[in-house]
Amino acid sequence: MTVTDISQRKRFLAEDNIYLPHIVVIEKIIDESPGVGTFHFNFKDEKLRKEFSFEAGQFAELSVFGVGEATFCITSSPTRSDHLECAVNRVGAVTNALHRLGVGAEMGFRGPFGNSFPLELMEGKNLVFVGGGIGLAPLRSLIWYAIDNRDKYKNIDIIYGARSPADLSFKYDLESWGKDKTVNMVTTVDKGDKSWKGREGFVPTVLEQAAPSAKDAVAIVCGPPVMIRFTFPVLEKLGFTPEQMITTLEKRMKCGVGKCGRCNIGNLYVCRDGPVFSYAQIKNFISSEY
Amino acid sequence: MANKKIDKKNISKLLKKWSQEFSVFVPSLENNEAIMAEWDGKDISFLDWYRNTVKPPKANFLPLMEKLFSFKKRKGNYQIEVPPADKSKQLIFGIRPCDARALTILDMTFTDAYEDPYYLARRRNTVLVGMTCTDPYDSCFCTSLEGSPSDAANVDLMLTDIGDSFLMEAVTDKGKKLIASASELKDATSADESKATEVKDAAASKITRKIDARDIDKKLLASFDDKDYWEKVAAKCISCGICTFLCPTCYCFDINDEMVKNQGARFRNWDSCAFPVYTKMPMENPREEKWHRIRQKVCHKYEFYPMNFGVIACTGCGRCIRLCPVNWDITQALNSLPVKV
Amino acid sequence: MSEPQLVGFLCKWCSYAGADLAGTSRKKYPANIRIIKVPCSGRVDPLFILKALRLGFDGVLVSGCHPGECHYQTGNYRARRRIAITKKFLKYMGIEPQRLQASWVSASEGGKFAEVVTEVTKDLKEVGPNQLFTDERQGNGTKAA
Amino acid sequence: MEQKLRDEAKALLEQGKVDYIIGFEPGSLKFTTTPLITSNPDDIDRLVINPFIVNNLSKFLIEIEGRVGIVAKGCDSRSIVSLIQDNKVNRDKVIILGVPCPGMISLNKVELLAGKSRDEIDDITRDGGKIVITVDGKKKDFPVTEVLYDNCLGCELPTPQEYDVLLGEDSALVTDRAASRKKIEELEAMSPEQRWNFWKEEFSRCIRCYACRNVCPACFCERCFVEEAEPRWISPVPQWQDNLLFQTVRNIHVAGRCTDCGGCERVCPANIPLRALTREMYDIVDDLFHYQAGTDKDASPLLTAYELVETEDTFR
Repeated sequence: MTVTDISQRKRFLAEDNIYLPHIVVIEKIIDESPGVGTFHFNFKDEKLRKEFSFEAGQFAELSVFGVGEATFCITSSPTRSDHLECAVNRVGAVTNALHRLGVGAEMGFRGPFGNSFPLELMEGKNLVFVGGGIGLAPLRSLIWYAIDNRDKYKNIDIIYGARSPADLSFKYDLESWGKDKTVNMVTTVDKGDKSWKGREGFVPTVLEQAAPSAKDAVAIVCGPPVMIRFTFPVLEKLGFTPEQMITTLEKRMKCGVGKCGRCNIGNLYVCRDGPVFSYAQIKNFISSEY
Repeated sequence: MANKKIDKKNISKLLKKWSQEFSVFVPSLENNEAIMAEWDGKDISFLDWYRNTVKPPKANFLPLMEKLFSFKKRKGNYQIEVPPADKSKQLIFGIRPCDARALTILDMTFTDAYEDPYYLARRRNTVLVGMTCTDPYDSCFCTSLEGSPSDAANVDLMLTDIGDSFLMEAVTDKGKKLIASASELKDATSADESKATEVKDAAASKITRKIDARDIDKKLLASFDDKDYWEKVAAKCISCGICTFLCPTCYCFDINDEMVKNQGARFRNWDSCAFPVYTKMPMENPREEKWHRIRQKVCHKYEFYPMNFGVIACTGCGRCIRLCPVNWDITQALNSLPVKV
Repeated sequence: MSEPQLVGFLCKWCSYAGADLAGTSRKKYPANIRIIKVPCSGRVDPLFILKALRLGFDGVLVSGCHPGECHYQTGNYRARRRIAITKKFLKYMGIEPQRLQASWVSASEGGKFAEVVTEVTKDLKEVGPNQLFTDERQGNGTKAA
Repeated sequence: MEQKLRDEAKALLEQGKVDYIIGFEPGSLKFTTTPLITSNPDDIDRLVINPFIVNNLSKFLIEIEGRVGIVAKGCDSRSIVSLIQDNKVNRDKVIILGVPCPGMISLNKVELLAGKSRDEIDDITRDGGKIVITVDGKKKDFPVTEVLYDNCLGCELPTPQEYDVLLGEDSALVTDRAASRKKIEELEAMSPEQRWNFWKEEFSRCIRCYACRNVCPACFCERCFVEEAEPRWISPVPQWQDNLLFQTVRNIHVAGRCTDCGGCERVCPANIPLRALTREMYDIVDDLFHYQAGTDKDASPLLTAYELVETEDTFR
């Protein structure tokens, strides 16, 4: 699913060295949910700040010098590129180090890497977004992109769930999408608390109940691996063909450019041939490997 | 241009001449372990004992560890400095055909889509002087993978031991240039040529280990989900890094930062798909179990690389068989695949 | 000559309290020690000791309750065996023995704690800076162990 | 002895007394053997006992569920006992097929003696105290002690103490304790700086393949400190400082568990004399606490036991 050719991604390599990061400065940090923060940052280099562009679905490698590098999808939309946003879930050495950085701190940035969502395939179609937990981050970039180009797409369904109400990410976006008439959004939580009035249930079951029609629609799925594994069969039952099911996968990555060898599913490298795949592409390797 | 010939006793003169222009690497013994090391200027005893190195010549291009860049932090902002490109011109003397072919296979990954500046700087500054393998190990199986003990395709200059001298076949322009100005050379006679052919055939016939590499990628794809088979094959593996670190066609690496006070550097060092932490993510590890990892190692070389580059990423050098602590043998794993295509 | 840096793993029930007492009763002892509170001297893994030396500290002191007084009954007995083995092995590796020292200091022995830290600091000054993990460790006049 | 093993193993499998048999089968290279882990009675005929069954198979017991019959030499059975002491292996689930060990032949030593590599040697056979090496048809014999592994030369318990079936009479292993400690004596003769610099040189050749740790039955942590990222105890980049720290701590962690089976030194691709560390720790533990790893399955492990008054009290 290489929608963008490689040369587009090489435009912003520092000194033509694929391992060399640019310096970016943190401008704002929003606490989304316990342990998850969205980092707003921008390039220190003026020229890059203006010229940098990417496509929804691409990711970047953020570094905390002295600690290491980690992979983060760019969660802001290409249409709003006065700054960049990445959602950081505090789970490991680098992410913890990132959370210790404050506004104004410097980070390393390599990117944009990976392919992007198949915009041509989606043009003029109904879009069904299925997100789980922090898996909403990559979808968010595409959702805002679709909303900013609303006429290119028919109706937009969003089915998004998280473990608990506190774990719902990007609450402010959920609110504005809820108010947007042209978007039909369903949020659910595995287990609600006192103040939760919305639905309860796992995303795949809620998806089955919402039952969006598969007729010239494209489903874009992202969430924890277990959710993805249970969502594909539901989509198949609703009539989606493997080509209509798009997902963006998460793997351990180090180089981000298909060299260090670890992020493969079968012969495909998630960092370079992905992270966006159609279910058709990874079907024969996904059952036992993913 | 007719092949040349050089007497063994003149080899050190030739190496001395080359040392003016290149840093010359020759097989040497370090604590009884054969590796490629810089020539000390006189010792050519390796001509007697050398069969192949333990650490493959890939280590001269993708070193065990190398500094990608360094960084300094002064009052909150960072300066990044890339070490100057490796300008030193290398000459590797005595590289075996399987290791030379392995470098060509590595080139495919390091030039595919993105170019790796560090690996390619060294690769493009290096001349390979190959040496026909006259004494292959019982673990070698290069003949099963379109290779041979005398395959000169991936070197600049090929030497073949014909008794008290070496036949020299220049393969590339670099190779021709190497021997153009050398005075100690004589023209090879037809007797030398036939002796060389005789030596080459004898070497090839010594190789007894075989695998059937035809459609091996299809067989592997068909048995990809055969959990019982892979569990049986992986049972005795201890998940150490020997077979991958010492494999000439393995290139996986890890990237790690080092920092003391406010100065540090980012390093690249060898990594292995045999290690569980290689693919470990905070929430889960797709290759948690040993049979996942063994399957990945075999399929990467014999199925995924052919799917991506059309060539099997193995040259049959036999190191993984010779050096494995539990004598895990890839040829047995491949020859007993449950699926016949 | 730079002041030696010393890491002290002090068991919180006895030695840490002893160090507190040394402070409150204004016992003088060198400030070279960086104190890390551990639940018990038995908690100290040889990895902590080696990591301290790797980070450049000149010495490590492990201090716990006297045998028989351990809050967890057997913690200090285990520390005793582990430290005995570690000391012998580090000496065999070529690390100056003065770099790892251990002591029993109870909560009431503020004076002893000050003494121990003073003696250990003196030893470390004698043995010189920790060049173990640097590249230029020559024989800097340390006595042959 | 081999036939007795095969009969025992086949019986165990066929009577359903065990789910798996772990033993040795001929390796794919000359003079080598490879571990055989099988539940299929037909594979049993491949089981062998010869002077090249060098691996210590006990670590596989941790990974394999169910009842297991395992071939064990003297040091292997001590490793099993040590694992039982640490509750990593349940004694009732293991049937130990004890092999009185004649001492294992080190191919490195044979290659040095014969001046030939392994695959150029026609035959290596033992008869009594002699080893006969045939190269290009010519036979040369040497005293066995010149080709046995160093750890075999220093072995105190070649006949398994803990077993269900003993497959032969007591072993007549000729030991040479001095030869076994030769490297350690050399190091102890050096000054501390020389010793440290010796290890600095050795560990600057370490490629961090972790074969020494992965082959060692005394090293069984689920998550080793080298794999910790938070905190990062040692750097994954194999610089000599961290390689040396890794080995030093590893040796202290396995104190009282290491049975000197020599596996670490045997597998190291950089030929680092690791036994000069493990054997030293083995002897420290013996000197200080008269403790021999894996000799009493009911004893509590060395570092969890204690005496009210210890011989060695290094606390102030």
